Formats: sequence, C-alpha cells, structure tokens
Amino acid sequence: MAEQILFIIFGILAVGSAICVIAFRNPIHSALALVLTFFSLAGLFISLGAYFVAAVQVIVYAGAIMVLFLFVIMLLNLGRLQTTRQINKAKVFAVIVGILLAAEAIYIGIKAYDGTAVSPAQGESQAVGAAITSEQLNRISEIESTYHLDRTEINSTYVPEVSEQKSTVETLTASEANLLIAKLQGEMGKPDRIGTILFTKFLLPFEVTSLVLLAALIGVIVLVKREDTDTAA
Amino acid sequence: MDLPLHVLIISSLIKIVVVVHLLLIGVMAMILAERKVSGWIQDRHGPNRVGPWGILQPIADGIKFLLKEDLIPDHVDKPIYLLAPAIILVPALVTCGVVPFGSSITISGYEIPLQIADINIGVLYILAITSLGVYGVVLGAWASNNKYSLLGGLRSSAQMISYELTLGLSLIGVLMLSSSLSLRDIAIQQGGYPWTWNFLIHFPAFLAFTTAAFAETNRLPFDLAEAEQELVGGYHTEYSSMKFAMYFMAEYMHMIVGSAVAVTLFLGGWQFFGLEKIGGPFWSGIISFGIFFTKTAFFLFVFIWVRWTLPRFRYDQLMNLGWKFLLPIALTTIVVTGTVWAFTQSKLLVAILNVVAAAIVVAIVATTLVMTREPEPVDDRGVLSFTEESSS
Amino acid sequence: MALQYYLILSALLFTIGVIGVLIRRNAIIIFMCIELMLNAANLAFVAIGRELGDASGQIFVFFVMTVAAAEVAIGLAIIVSVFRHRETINIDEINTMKG
Amino acid sequence: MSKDLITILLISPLIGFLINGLFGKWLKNVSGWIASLAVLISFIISAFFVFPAVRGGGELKETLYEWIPIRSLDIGFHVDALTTVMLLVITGVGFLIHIYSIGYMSHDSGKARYFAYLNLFVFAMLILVLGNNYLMMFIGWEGVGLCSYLLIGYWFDRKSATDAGKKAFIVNRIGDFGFLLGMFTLFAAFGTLNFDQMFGLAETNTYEQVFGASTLIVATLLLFVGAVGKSAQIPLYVWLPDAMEGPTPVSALIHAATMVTAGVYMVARSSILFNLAHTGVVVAWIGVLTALFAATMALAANDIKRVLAYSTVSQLGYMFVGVGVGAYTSGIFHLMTHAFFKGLMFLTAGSVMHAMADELDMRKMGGLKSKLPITYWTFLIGALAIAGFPLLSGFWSKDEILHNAWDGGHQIIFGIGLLTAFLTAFYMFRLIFVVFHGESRVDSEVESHLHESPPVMWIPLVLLAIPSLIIGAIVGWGGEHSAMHHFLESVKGFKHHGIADHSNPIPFMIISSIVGIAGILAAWFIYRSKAPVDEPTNPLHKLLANKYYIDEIYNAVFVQPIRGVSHYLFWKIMDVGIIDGLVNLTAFIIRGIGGSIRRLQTGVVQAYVVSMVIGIIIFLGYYLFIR
Repeated sequence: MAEQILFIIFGILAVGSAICVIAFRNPIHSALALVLTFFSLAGLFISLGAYFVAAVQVIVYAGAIMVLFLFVIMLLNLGRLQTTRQINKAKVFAVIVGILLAAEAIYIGIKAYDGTAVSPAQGESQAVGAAITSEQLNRISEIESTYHLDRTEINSTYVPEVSEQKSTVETLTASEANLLIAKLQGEMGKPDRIGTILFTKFLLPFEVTSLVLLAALIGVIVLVKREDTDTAA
Repeated sequence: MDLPLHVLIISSLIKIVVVVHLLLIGVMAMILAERKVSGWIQDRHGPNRVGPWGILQPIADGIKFLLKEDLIPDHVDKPIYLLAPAIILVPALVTCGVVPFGSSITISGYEIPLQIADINIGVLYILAITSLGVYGVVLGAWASNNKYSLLGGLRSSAQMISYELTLGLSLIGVLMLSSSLSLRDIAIQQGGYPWTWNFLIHFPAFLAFTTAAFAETNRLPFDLAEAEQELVGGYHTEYSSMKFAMYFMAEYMHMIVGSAVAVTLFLGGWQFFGLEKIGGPFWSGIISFGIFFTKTAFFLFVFIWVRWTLPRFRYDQLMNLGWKFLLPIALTTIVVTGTVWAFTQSKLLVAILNVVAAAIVVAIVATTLVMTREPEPVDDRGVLSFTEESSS
Repeated sequence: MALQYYLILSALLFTIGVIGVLIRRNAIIIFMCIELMLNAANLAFVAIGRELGDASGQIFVFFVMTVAAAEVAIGLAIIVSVFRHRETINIDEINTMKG
Repeated sequence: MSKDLITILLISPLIGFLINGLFGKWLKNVSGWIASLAVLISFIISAFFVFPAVRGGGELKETLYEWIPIRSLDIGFHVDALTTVMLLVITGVGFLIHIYSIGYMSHDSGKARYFAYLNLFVFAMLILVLGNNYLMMFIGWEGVGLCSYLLIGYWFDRKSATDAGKKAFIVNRIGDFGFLLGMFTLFAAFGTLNFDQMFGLAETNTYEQVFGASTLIVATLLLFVGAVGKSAQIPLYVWLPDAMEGPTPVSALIHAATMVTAGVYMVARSSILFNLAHTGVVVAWIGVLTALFAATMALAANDIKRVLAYSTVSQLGYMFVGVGVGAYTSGIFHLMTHAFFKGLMFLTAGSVMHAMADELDMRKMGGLKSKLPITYWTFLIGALAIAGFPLLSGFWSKDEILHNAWDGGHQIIFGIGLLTAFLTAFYMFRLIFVVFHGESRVDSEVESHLHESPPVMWIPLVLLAIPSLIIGAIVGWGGEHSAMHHFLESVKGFKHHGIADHSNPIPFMIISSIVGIAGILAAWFIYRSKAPVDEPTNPLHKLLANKYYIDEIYNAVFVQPIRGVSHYLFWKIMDVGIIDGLVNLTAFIIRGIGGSIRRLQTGVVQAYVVSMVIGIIIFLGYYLFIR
C-alpha cells in the first residue's frame, strides 16, 4: 500500500520533471528539473528497499554531479544562450522516433514480466504446515554465504520475526521459511549488506572503478588546465 | 518495542512540531547569544534595550525583518530567486529528522524514542542532505543576476563542496568502529564517560569534522562568500526582508544542526556519567534531553567564540586548509583506523596512532608547502584565482 | 508492486532522455538527458534486482553512478574547453568533425 | 617446495633478462653483475637437485600451469638425473661465462642488451631441459635459437655478423622443421607429447601406426633432423663456424657448452624411442662422419675460433656416436666434460683476442706463452683434455664412447673415431705450438700492448680448468661402476639392453692414450717452430682450407635456384602482379564507396543519434514482433 502511494507520487514527479528537463529553455531551470527527477528516483529506490542506493543517488547525483552542471552553466554564463524554440521537421521526426521507441520499451516492460515469473524467494506454493524444504535451506545458506551472515544471528534476529515461538531456522514451516527468505532478501539494500557484497564478490570491479575515477580526474585536469605562458612571473 | 501505528503517527507529529519549534527558538536564542557573547568578547554590553538585559532583542529583530519592504529586483530570475531561500532552509530542518536528542521517554506505557526517525542509513542521510545545502547558495547567487552575488555564490559553493569531502571522510573512521550508520546506535555505543567518546578515539577526525562543519556554515573565519568588504554581502546581496531573514536563519540552523550531529557522533550524544539514567522512565528521557541540549549549547558557544576571536582566511589559505590539511588528515584516519582495527581491535591504539599519523601528515604537508612556496601573488585576481593558484 | 510498473516508468524516463538528446541543441542539456537515461536504467536495475532477490542490481547501480560521475567530469571539461575555443556549445555549430 | 625451487630456478634468469632488457640503459656496469647473480641463483638451486631426495627420490614431476587442456599439454617440469646434469652444466658453466663476460664486454656500449640476451638464453635453455614434454622442449629449442641468432648478430653493424646470424637462423630452421614434423608424428601416434606418458605407451607398444610399422623409425629420424640442425652435424653444420662472429663468451656458452648440445640431450631424452626404433646406428654414423669431417677441416683452419668451432662440431659428433651406439651415459658424460674444456678453450681464445686487439689469425701470433702465462696454461689444460691425454677429463669420456662403440659391434665407427682422436690431438697442438710457442710474429704495435687479462676474466678460466683436469677422473673412474653411471642409472631408457657385457676397458685406455699422445707428438714435429703457410699449394690441403667447398656447393645448389624462383615467380608475378594488384583494387573500391558515403557524415551529433535510435527500434521490433 505504502509502496503504491510512493510509486505513484514519485513516478508522476519523475516523469513530469523529466519532461521539464527537455522542455525548459533555460539550462538552469532544466538542471533544477533534473535534480527533482533524481530526487524522485531516490524516493523510488527507497520504496524498492534500496536505501543505500537512494542515499548515494542523492549524494552523487544531486550533491555532486548536478552541482557541477550548475557550475559549468554559471561559469560559462550559458543562461543567455537561450535558443528560440522552433519546431521544424527534424524535431517532429525525432519526437515520433522517440515515441516509437517508448512504445517498444513499454511493450518490453509489460512482456518481460507477465506475472508468472516467480522470484526465487517464493518457490512453489507449499501445503500449510509443511516442514522447511531442503531447497529453502539451500537458499538461506546461499544468502548467508553471499552476505557473510551468521546462522546464529539469523536464528536470534530474523526467525522470531517470522514466527514468535521458534528460534532456529530448521524448525520453521515452509511458508514461514518463505517469509524469512523474503525478509532476508528485502534487507539486501542495507548498507552493510551492500558493503559485504561489494567488497567480496565485486571487489575487482570496485577497484577498477576507482581507476576509472582516477583516470577521469587526471583527464579533467589536463583538459581544463590553461597554459599560463603569458602571465608567467 | 514496536509502537502501534496511531501512537507512532501522533508521537512523530508531536516530535516534529517540537523539534521545528525548538530550532526556531534556538535560532532566536542564538541571535541573542551571538550578540551578547560578542559584546563580552569585545568588552561592551551588547543589546540591553529591548526587555530585561535585552533578551527580547531577537523578537524585535524579527519584527523588523517582517515589516521591511520586500524588494524583488527587476532583473532577477524570479522563480529561482523566490525558491532559493526556501531551498537553503529545508536541508537544515530536514537533517534534524534523524538526530537523536535524548534517550527515550515513556508515556502511558509506550516507550517513545526522542528522535523523529531512527533510519538505518542515518549518517548517509545526513551527508546526502548536507550536500544539498549548496543549492540554496548557488541558486540564490545566480538568480540575483548580480556580479558580486555570483562571485560570492561561486566562492561559497566551491568552499562547501571542498569541505563536504572532509566532512564525509572524517566520519568513516567512526563508522568503521561502530559498524552502524544509525545515529542512535553510534551515540549509544560511545557510552557515558568522556574518555570513551569518539572525539578522543578519533581526535584528528573530530578536529577535521568540526573545522569542516564551521566551513559548511559559511561563518567567520570561513565567510569568504559574504566578505562584506569585497562582495557587499555576497550571495544574499539582493535579498531583503523575510527572504534575507531566511538566509540568516538558515545559517544559525546549520550551526545548531551541525553541533547536534557533532555531539551525537563524537561527544556521546545524550549520555553523561550515567546521569541520563537517573529518574523514572519519563524523567530520564527529560534529563537525557537536557544533557544533549547542554552539550549542543556548549558547542554553539564554541562556534560564536571562534567567530569573534579568529581573523578571516584568505581564499587560497582556505582552499589550502581544506585540500592540503583536512582532507589528508581525514584520509589518514581512515587508513590508520582500518589498519589498526583489522589487526588489534584496540581503541587506545587507534586513538594514539590516529594522532601520531595526523601529526606526521600535517608535518609533511607543512614542510612541502614551505619548501615550494612561491612569492605571494601581487594582485588579487578575484574569485576564480584558485584554479590558477598553483601555476601563477 | 509488480515489476512491470517500474519497467514502464523506466522505459518512459529513458525515452524522454532519448527525445531530449534528439531535439535539444544545447550540449549541456544533451548531457543531462544522457544522465537521465542512465538513471532510467538504474531504476530498472534496482527493480529487477528486487524481484530476483539479488543485490547485484544495486551494486550495478553503484558502479553506473561512479562511472557517470567520471563521465560527467570529463564531459563537462570537454564542453568547457570547446566553449573556450568557439564561444558556443550549440552542437549545430560544433560540426567540424564531418567528412 | 620443489615446485617453488623450480620456479625460482627458472624465473631468476628471466627476471635478470627483464631488468637488463627494460632498465639496461640506466644500469651500465651493474648489468653484468645482475645477470651473473641471476644465473648464480639458478646454479645454487640446480646444485640441490643433485641430491635425489630433493627430487623426491629420482624423478620430480611438477605441473606449473595447464596450458592446452586438450590432450594435456601442460607447462610442466620433469627433473631427473639427466636434467640435473644439464642444469648443472648450463648454470655452472653459464655462470662462469657470465662473470668472464663482465670483463670481456667491459668496453662495449650495449652490454645491457648483451647480458639481457645472455640471461634470456639461459632461461630458454632451462625451459628446454626442464620441460616434461616435447612442446616445452620445442619452446626452449626455439628460444635458444632466437638468442643464438641475436647474439651472433650482436655486433649488428658488422655485415658479416648479421649474415652469420641469418645463416644460423635459417639453417636451424631446417632442423627445426624436422623436429616439428617429428613432434607431429609422435603426437599423432601417441596422442600426447608428455615424456612419461609417451614412453610408457611406447614401451607397451600401444600407439597409432601413422607410418605403418616404421612409425617410430620415421619419428625418431625426424627428431634427429632437428638435432642435426641444432647440434651442427652433417649436413647442417655450416652455420656453426660462421657463428664465431658473435662475442667469444657467446661462442663458449652457446656454441660450445650448452645450446649445441641440445640435440644430444634430445636424443638422450628420447632414448626409449631410439632404442625401440633401432635408429641409433644412423645417429652414430652421422656423428662419426661429422667428427672426422670436421676434424679434417680443423687441420687447415687458421682462425683460432674456427679451429675451436670445427673441434666443437667434431666433438658433438663424438657425443652422437655415444648416444647412437646406446651408451647414453657416455654421451652425456662427454657432453659434460666437453662443456668444461671447450668452454675453457673458447674463453682462453677470447683472452688471447683481448690481448691481441681482436686478432684471430694464428699466423700473426706465436710465442705468446711468456706474455700470457695464465691463458697459456689454462689453454694447455683444455687442449690436453680434449686430446685425450691420460687421466684428464676428455680422456675418460672419449675413451668410454670408443669402448662402447667397439663393444656394440661398430668396429668401423671405432676405427674412424680413433682416427679422429688422433686428428683432434694433432690440430689442437698445432694451435698451441703456432700460437704460444715459437717465434713471435705479432705486430710490433700490438705487441707493445700485450697483457694478461684482468682477474674477472682469468678467474673463470682457472675455475673451468680445474674440472677440465679432474672431473673426468672423479665421476668417470671405474667405467661401468663410476659415479656418473650410478647417477644416471635411474634415467629411463639409459640401460640399453642391446649392449653386451663390457670387456676389459684397460686396453682401450691404453690405445686411446697412445693415439692422443701420438697426435701431440706429430704436431710437435711439424709445427714446433714453423708457422702455417699462407697459401696452400697441396690440393688436399687446399680442399681442406676451403672447407671442402661445402658453402659454395650449398650456395649453387640451394640458394641460387631458390633466389631465382623467388625473384621472378614469387616477387615479379605473384607479389607485384597479383597481390599488390588486389590490394590496389581494394583500395580503389573502398575509396569510391567512401567518397559517396562521406556525405552521410554530417558532423551533427543528433543525426547520428537518430540513426542509432532507428536502428534500435528496428532491432527491437524484429525481436519483439517478428521472431
């Protein structure tokens, strides 16, 4: 319920502000509209349970990237370069092409998930009260190894949340186990989980990204540095 | 532990109202305190006409702001001009949402934590919101369509972006040891005794954080953006009346919130020698809030104290301090804390080595700076000179 | 919330970005539209990741953001240096790279 | 543990190569010491492998890395007694020659490059002997060939040097081709190139008959072609005398002690196959003919290094006789002693050159004994050793080979071998008498600069002279029961069942002693006080002095026809006409198309993006609606 409300609010906000980005004539206004889009996306991430990503979205996109955009626009004083809005054939064609693309992309969105695909969390529907299956146990231990979780921690923290009396995973029923798995997966957006997986499974890409950033840093300095030959002391 | 929904909503609403009002009252108190303290420091009386000892002075100021003519210059970009003061105020207010200002209070069986929302990414949330503060400045400066405003705005945003890095990085060490992003957890983990608080364990980080927090508020000695002598007030030159008041309030709110966060992260939050546990479930909450309030007030006093005793930095000095001293210190604390913690898990060792490493870094940087110092630039070439400082 | 709503939203945002790239002449706006497209992809990543119960989607978003940051820095630097040379960032006027 | 040892042993010269190759420009005088250190490390580790315990009691097999998983072509190692002997020779002699080179090359400007090549050579040679399959061996084989080429042409500003390098490379290529074909045959027959697996299969006669019953014969003969190329046997020996254009330590290391013996090692390593195919007799005959042939050419040569080069070819022939008649241990034994005394003699020749300002013609020398005492005495030791003077190292190994040849029933080979031994002693002492004794024919200017070499050069000489004197007696005393035989006993295939019980070795020792001493005496009678003539008049002498005109024959028979065909058919018609024509046609077409498509390139980004998006739409549409 809450998720639906959030989705509707932030979805409309995102689409509306995205349209504003391409509709506004003043680049500063466009940039601000884009900031709003990023915020709505952060909201959507929160509603999807990706808290860490949401925070990083705000820090990186709104806090750093868009500020950089604003800086450049202001430094170059691009606000004065507002081109008069003109509608020509090329633009109409471009919009038609865009709408075609949108139609296909939306079609994919609808087709890709037709409601029958079942996430690994759910599995087949179990008879009420059936004991936990080995498949579910495997799934739980898989989650444990991915996120470096402790079975005792799961037993003490998560198991009581799905079934008040029980304290070990093995005693759960199948439906409770499904709940438990969903709960464990639902918390994958938490920073500690993200950190665990980022620094184990994705360590190499992480390091490579840092190299990318370093290269970008050097590249920017080289690009923007002026040769100050005339004012040399 | 989990509260019923209606209790949650009602208590949250009450907390929000209380916190917002506390902030507003705090701003007024700060205005008065600022003037009083500056008076003492400069050996004069300070405001003493309105009300007994001048305590009604902030109200008089407020009335003055409200009644002034609200000018909107012709040449401004109107929507953004109007939006900017709001944008700068909002982050300050919103940050308070995650700051725990007391332990918890029990009313009719419900234990209500003295914190609007204890979210598991609290510190990240604060960093995210802080990073937005720059918008208010930069947009206001640009929308004013005034050369001096823009210069001030660019200066201030460059400064804020630079110090934001330090602000974030100096917290990493703390986060590493507490292994939580929740402000409440971090506060509780520090315990009740000053020698177990984070500011001792992460002393260089604490210094860096505090300095960066000073810089983030754009106050003296970091008030290059306003720089009355050069920039006629900087980014808020074109603002008057209530909109100026909003900038004014935002500055104080930033101070208050920054102090509150610093107290939570480094000074043990609401805990003080077990004092917060005295009394029943109700009174202990009140007492803990009092302790938190006192600590924050002390921090705010330091803010004012620094403002009226330190001279202003020059712009290149400011950037040097940020990029060449504070940032390396913050990075060093990360490395040292991480390494030491991985091997020994001794907080004492972390504390000692942090200080030693920071001292070494400062010594190295200072030596390098002195060795490579070039003659001072003869003329001040204005706001953008920092990009060419090294080559000139 | 079913996955397809998120995917549709993502598709919409992406297409808006594409249209922006196609109709705007200002290089900076085009650049912003590219960021918009990246964000649309990010949304799809997170949504699908949630559906599959796999945090890799969010990790991907993290990487996309990092690379986007690098890209923006470089791109803006290029725009600044182009502007210094030609006093314009209207891409219709920056067309010396033609055959 | 052992794996690490092998890795360090192998990597050490590689690191030396990398350091010298990459940073040589800044190293200057240090490069030689770095290179030497790298080889010293390898030598120390090799020394450990002498103890079977380090090798895990005999054979050590380690797989470092699975290279081609199909049919298990691994980068794997195989260390047994045979490998150990080779390792010791390569790294031990190699180390001394590295040290010597520091002095010898001290005035050369490109010595970092030199030492880099030298280290690379050691690395490749180690790969060759350590590999546990033919492919690894081939990699090392090619690696040493490359280094040999690079080092022969080290002074690339001299045309003769680069020509000699090319000649060595091309002639070796012929041999390598044989090796490759042999390898392919073996792979087809056994499905593996791994020594252990292959020999195991061969012994149980389970292999594909690629060439019918003669599969093994063909395979071993092809392998032997490779050996002939690398070890400079008839008819592919022509590159080795020319290879003397390289720096003298290179001649000592590569063209006397190590690389040229790779062929012998290969035959010894494949001993099981040769035993089964009974092709040893071919090897022995080629070997003995080469030995005689080269020895006769050495009689008339006037260039010190060339004499030594022919001598090397001749001695390599001896080794092939050894491995050919099934006396693998004796062949390897001779390989080892030869490495010592021939390395020694080359280095002393280098020392003479050093003193004589790079003069090589022995007609311009004479009476150097008093000027270069250390050089003289060490050279004398080497010459006595190679001449088979009783109780010196060469005596033992050569005697064993001849003895085994007789016992194996190869009386003619024995006879030719004996004749060669006589010739060997003769030309070696001819060299000694002409260069060191008699009257000085040295230019007066050169004579004034005559000096003994610095310690960094003569210490290796002394260190090599000692094993040349005594190693034969130490490891060879006792014939069948000597230390050498005990040590190599464990190597598979070395116990050749075709050899009957050994007869009494004493008569053979006496015969070869007499022959050797007779050669020395003959040289004394003829060259005691007389220099070689400048222009030979005697037709036989002329034939010998012109090396049987082999180079000219090769030139006329192979080189000229190929060059003619290449020039007219392949260059004028194929290359210029067809291939260049096709290339030009392609370029013409592309230019035409490009000219017309160029207009699509508007320079407007959005035009490109539109076409991209249309492309995406078409693809998506195809996959969504049509497929």
